[in-house]
Amino acid sequence: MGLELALSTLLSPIVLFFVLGLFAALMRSQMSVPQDFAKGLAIYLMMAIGLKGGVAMSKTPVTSEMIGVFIFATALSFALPFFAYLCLRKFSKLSRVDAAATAGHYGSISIVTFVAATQAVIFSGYTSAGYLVAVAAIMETPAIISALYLAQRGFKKEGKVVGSERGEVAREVLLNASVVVLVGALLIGLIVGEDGMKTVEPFFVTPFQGVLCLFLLDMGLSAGRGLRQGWRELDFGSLSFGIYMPVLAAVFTGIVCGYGMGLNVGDLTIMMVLGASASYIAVPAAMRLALPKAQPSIYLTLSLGVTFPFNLTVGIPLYIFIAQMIAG
Amino acid sequence: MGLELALSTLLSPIVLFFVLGLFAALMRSQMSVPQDFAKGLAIYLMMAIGLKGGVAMSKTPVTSEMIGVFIFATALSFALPFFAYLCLRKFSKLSRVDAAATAGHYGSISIVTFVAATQAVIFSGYTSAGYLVAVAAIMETPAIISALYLAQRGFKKEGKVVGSERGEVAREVLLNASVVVLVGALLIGLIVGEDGMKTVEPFFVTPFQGVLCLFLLDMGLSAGRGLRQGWRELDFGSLSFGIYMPVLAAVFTGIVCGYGMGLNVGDLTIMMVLGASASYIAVPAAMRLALPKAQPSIYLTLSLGVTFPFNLTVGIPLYIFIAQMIAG
Amino acid sequence: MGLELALSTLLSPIVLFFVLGLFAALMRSQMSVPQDFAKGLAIYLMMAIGLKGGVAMSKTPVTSEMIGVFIFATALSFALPFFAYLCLRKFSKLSRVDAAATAGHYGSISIVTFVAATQAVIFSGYTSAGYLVAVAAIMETPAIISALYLAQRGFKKEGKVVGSERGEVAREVLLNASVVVLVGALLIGLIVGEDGMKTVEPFFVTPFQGVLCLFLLDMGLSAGRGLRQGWRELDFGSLSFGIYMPVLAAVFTGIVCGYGMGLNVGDLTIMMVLGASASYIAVPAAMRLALPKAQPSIYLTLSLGVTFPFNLTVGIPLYIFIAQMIAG
Amino acid sequence: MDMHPKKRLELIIETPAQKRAERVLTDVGVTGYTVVPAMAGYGGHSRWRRGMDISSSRDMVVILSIMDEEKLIKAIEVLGSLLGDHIGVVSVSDVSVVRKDIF
Amino acid sequence: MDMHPKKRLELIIETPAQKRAERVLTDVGVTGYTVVPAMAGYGGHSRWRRGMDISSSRDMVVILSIMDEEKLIKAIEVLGSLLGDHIGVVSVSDVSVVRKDIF
Amino acid sequence: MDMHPKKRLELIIETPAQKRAERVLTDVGVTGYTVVPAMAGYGGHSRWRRGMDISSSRDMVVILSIMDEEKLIKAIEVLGSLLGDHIGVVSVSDVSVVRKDIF
Ligand SMILES: Nc1ncnc2c1ncn2[C@@H]1O[C@H](COP(=O)(O)O)[C@@H](O)[C@H]1O
Ligand SMILES: Nc1ncnc2c1ncn2[C@@H]1O[C@H](COP(=O)(O)O)[C@@H](O)[C@H]1O
Ligand SMILES: Nc1ncnc2c1ncn2[C@@H]1O[C@H](COP(=O)(O)O)[C@@H](O)[C@H]1O
Ligand code: NA
Ligand code: NA
Ligand code: NA
Repeated sequence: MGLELALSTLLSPIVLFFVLGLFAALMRSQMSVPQDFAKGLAIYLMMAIGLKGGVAMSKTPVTSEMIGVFIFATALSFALPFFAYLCLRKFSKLSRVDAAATAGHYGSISIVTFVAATQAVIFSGYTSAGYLVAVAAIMETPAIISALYLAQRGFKKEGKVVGSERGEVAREVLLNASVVVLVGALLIGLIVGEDGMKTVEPFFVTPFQGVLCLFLLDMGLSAGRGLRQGWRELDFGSLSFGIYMPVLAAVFTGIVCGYGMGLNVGDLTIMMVLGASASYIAVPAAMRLALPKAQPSIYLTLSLGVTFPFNLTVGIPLYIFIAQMIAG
Repeated sequence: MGLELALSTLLSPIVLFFVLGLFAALMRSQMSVPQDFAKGLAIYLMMAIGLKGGVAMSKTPVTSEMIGVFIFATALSFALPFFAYLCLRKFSKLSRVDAAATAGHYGSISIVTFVAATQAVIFSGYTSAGYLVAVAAIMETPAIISALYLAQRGFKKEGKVVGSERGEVAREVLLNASVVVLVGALLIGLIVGEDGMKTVEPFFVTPFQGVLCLFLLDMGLSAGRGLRQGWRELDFGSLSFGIYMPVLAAVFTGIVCGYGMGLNVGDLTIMMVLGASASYIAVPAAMRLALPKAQPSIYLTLSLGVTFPFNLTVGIPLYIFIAQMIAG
Repeated sequence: MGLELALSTLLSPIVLFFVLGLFAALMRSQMSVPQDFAKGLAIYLMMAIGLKGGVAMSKTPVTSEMIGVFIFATALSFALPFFAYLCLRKFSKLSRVDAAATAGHYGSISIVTFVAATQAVIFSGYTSAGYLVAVAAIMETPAIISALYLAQRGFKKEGKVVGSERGEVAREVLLNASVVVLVGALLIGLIVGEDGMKTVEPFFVTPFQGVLCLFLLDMGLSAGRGLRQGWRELDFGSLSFGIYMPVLAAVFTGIVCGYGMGLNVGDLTIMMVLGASASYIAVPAAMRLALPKAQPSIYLTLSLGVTFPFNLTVGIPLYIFIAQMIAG
Repeated sequence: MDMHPKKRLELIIETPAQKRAERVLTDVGVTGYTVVPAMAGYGGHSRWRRGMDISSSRDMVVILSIMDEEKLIKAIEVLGSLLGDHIGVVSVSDVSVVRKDIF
Repeated sequence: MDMHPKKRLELIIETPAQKRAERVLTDVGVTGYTVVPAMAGYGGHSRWRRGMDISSSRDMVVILSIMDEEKLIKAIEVLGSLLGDHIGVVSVSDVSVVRKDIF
Repeated sequence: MDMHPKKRLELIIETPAQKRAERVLTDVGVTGYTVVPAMAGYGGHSRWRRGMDISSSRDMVVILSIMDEEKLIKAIEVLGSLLGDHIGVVSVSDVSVVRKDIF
């Protein structure tokens, strides 16, 4: 057991297809997965994750552990951006607004990293609880509020942005596709339970890992292209942030949830991954609306080009290893 | 048995994902299923339906009951628009051309409603015959001819529309995607039979219900957005038409096919659903070409925003219940 | 056995859906498979083919037969364009540059024809080796170099095309989507082996044939539309080339690989199909960059409108029959 | 390089009528046109977005065609009556083109 | 058929700000506009392509609107300050339209 | 708000040559351009539709770029020779822009 096993997740088809995409993009191949097709797959993945989580939850009662995790996760999503902001302002040359926008990404989560971690946990012989899907959904958004606070603090409150509408950012944040589909599918899974799930299992469960391969090929292409374009705009301070930030967040989460709340190895790994992963779908869209002055080439390169590949390849095995140290 | 069982179809994953989409659209969520992806799924669904129908038909001889149903269905699709037109002119303020265009939609059918009804019928412990797929395909188009007749009656025959081409509407009507794919797949199912079907079953049969969930999520979004935009243009007379028209059509079909032709509960339900459902793909496209003066916001809102959700949630259980009364 | 069995592959769902698409396009139906969806399916197919080939290769050692086939295939892809060019210049009125561009297509391969042939081989009770996927990938590109040589020979070397970039054509050729995905998935299949494959089998293996039906429906539409538009620009000499060229290439390949290298019936059929099939994805894109003066309506109509349908319907059964004669 | 004055016709029209508009243009004898998909729009107090309407019957396209004045006059005449029935906007502007022979 | 002089506003703007721009136009009272998706672009020394950014937050759209001069002046005024925050390009040209009543 | 006269170049060109055209524009030093996908077209007596050709090698795009007259002259010169090899249409019109500094 231990590091070896954790590292062997690196040779799963999922990770290998990600690497293929990354490689193709860095070699400047013109290949691409059509965007509409990839977005369709993303919706499929979120429906499948939500359903499975909901069905799992329908079989277990609500425990105090669960409630503790929910509260901690919400607090974590609010708090991480403050820490990230401090690091970025101290150790990189990012402006205040760029640092705030980037920080917001690291309080939120990446659902694909979550899924890959769930697979790796199973592959390593552990299991993770169904309700963690709900935790992931909860962590999507609080970070956005912290980022807005950080960006506006100390400025004279500027006038309303022209053309903006009341509640626009809030709606974008609370009703974005991932939240709606994840929470909706979770509720549906809760309602229909194991019996209802049977009819849709051949679509949502059996082929799930295969679809993930196709999706990660596309993610590899996106990450590689983002990296090739954006890395020039980043100094060493911000590039290294993309690596040390997830590790610090994971370790902090691991200590609190492991020693403090007594989660088992599987659940602990997933919580660490949620802390460590950074958003590249929900938060960038919200930032373009709320903080148009922040530069997407900075926060997208860091989150999609640096942190996502790091987590997928090095991070997840590392977090499994740490979780084994703490709770194994 | 009875109403309860029928109502329990309401809690199937299919209906719940539709409701999720409807809810997201009404809450003005920005989420969407990419249109190209949804259209790809629609083609998949029609291929699967056609194949299954064809294979089922390949196992049974042609009966006189079958021929009777074909003839009745054709007549029904021709006749329903006349009845719908009368209702709309009497009880709503729609203009002649809007009433005619809307009426055309109610003579034709909705293939998704058909599929959902087939699932609900199986779920309730009944079966329906394979040849009903062919009946659905037949009912797609006669209603369009009736609508054109209704719209042009009494007007001075106007000159040819500029740029229009002989046979343009006919080709649009007879060779639209649903008719081509449904009838084509039905014939292929007939030719390859059960043996040929085996090779493609893991794609077209096993995951079918799951794909339907994803598709209905999209339909829910479409219906919700249609409703939110269009309902202001409709008076009470036309809005209520979207509810009473399908019920009347279903009851009429039920009486003729049940008492008159002696169909069993499953087949009877499907026929009632074909009578009750309204087109939102083939007919609107034909109407834009043939009756450009009719307003799509009227007929699409009624058919997609009112009648489709009504049939999917309240209608199908109700029709199963009535079919049980008549033939159970 | 023999011709009958070979011909019975004509009634497989795959071929029938292709014919349906062809028919719909020739009848001028407006139906279409959304392009983004079809491209997504194409990537799926290539991943599945590559994975299966790689897993198969992971189970067998490298033999001298294999190496012989690799060398022959490379040579064949280089050589076929020269032969094709000679035929076109002698028996058709195509200009030098059109003949060269067209010739390039026939040295390369069609991956869909390859897949359909693999299915037909299995259906006829034979098997084919996994490494033939690698052979297919190898044959994609050498033909492009021959075509460029043929087109430029005898011209004064023209100046650089404005806006072109060094290595642009080479990158397009070597890193196009089919090569990247095929070779990448093959390597991944080699690495993960049978065990790793199990997790993704329900997505990449079981539903494969069904997905192929959907894809071939789209190919039928493309081929039919290409044919309807392009055939007027072709004389008898070039139209007949679309039929006799694949047959001659197949027979030549069959003689060399059958009598000379002793391949079994399954492998021999696949090699003949690779010789006979013509590219319609990688090569046209390269030709538009490198030989913009050549007319796509000529080479696409021949490759997609004439040779592809011919191979899929008449060709594959014929090549199986010949392979049985030679090696049966 | 010398430039030649031409007219640029821009026709915003709903998808179901696209073919009719294309036929009008080829009947008039234009040497070419290009169709661009619209993804959203607003007019007459209602708003649409591609993908909102599952039948695509309310999607719009933008048709661009560059031609000389003479053909333009004919095209405008016929398009006017086509637009009598369909939703759409026609506008014309002055442009210069590089290669005069192909128009 | 007689033609009427109008202004054609062409606004190239990033997707997240699309709705704001649309609101500016309707607030000013234009009778319509049409949005066309851009698939790639270059500006300020950086290049983007649709599909490169999985969040679509850097995709651009082109908004066309035909209006009379009076509304144009108002629209330009407000768009200027909208563009202060967002990436985008505004340009205006002269066009003639067929049906004057609908603008 | 005062407006500044500029030139709007509209280049309709086939996808495989898109990159070359983009390079020409950046070499000339334009400050930006935007690419819009075309979905259908007609020219030289043949018709195409996106999706008809599975290799996409006949798809067209529309490239818009706003620049000053000086750069336009250079761009036109080079584009002329690029178009010698490829299918395409170049047209130029007069526009006014809001922010003169970014062009
Ligand atoms: N003034 C305008 N400028 C640009 N596009 C317009 C204009 N008016 C209408 N449109 C387009 O035409 C469609 C139908 O407009 P309407 O006929 O006013 O309902 C709209 O959705 C827009 O796409
Ligand atoms: N001169 C221009 N002409 C056309 N489009 C432009 C121009 N400048 C910028 N753009 C578009 O606006 C986007 C952002 O440009 P920028 O604000 O310069 O970074 C580019 O990616 C282009 O799509
Ligand atoms: N006069 C024109 N106006 C607008 N687009 C054109 C024109 N001529 C050609 N095109 C476009 O350029 C493509 C190739 O035209 P051609 O070079 O004439 O075959 C056509 O399919 C159209 O998309
Ligand atoms: Na995080
Ligand atoms: Na009906
Ligand atoms: Na070949």
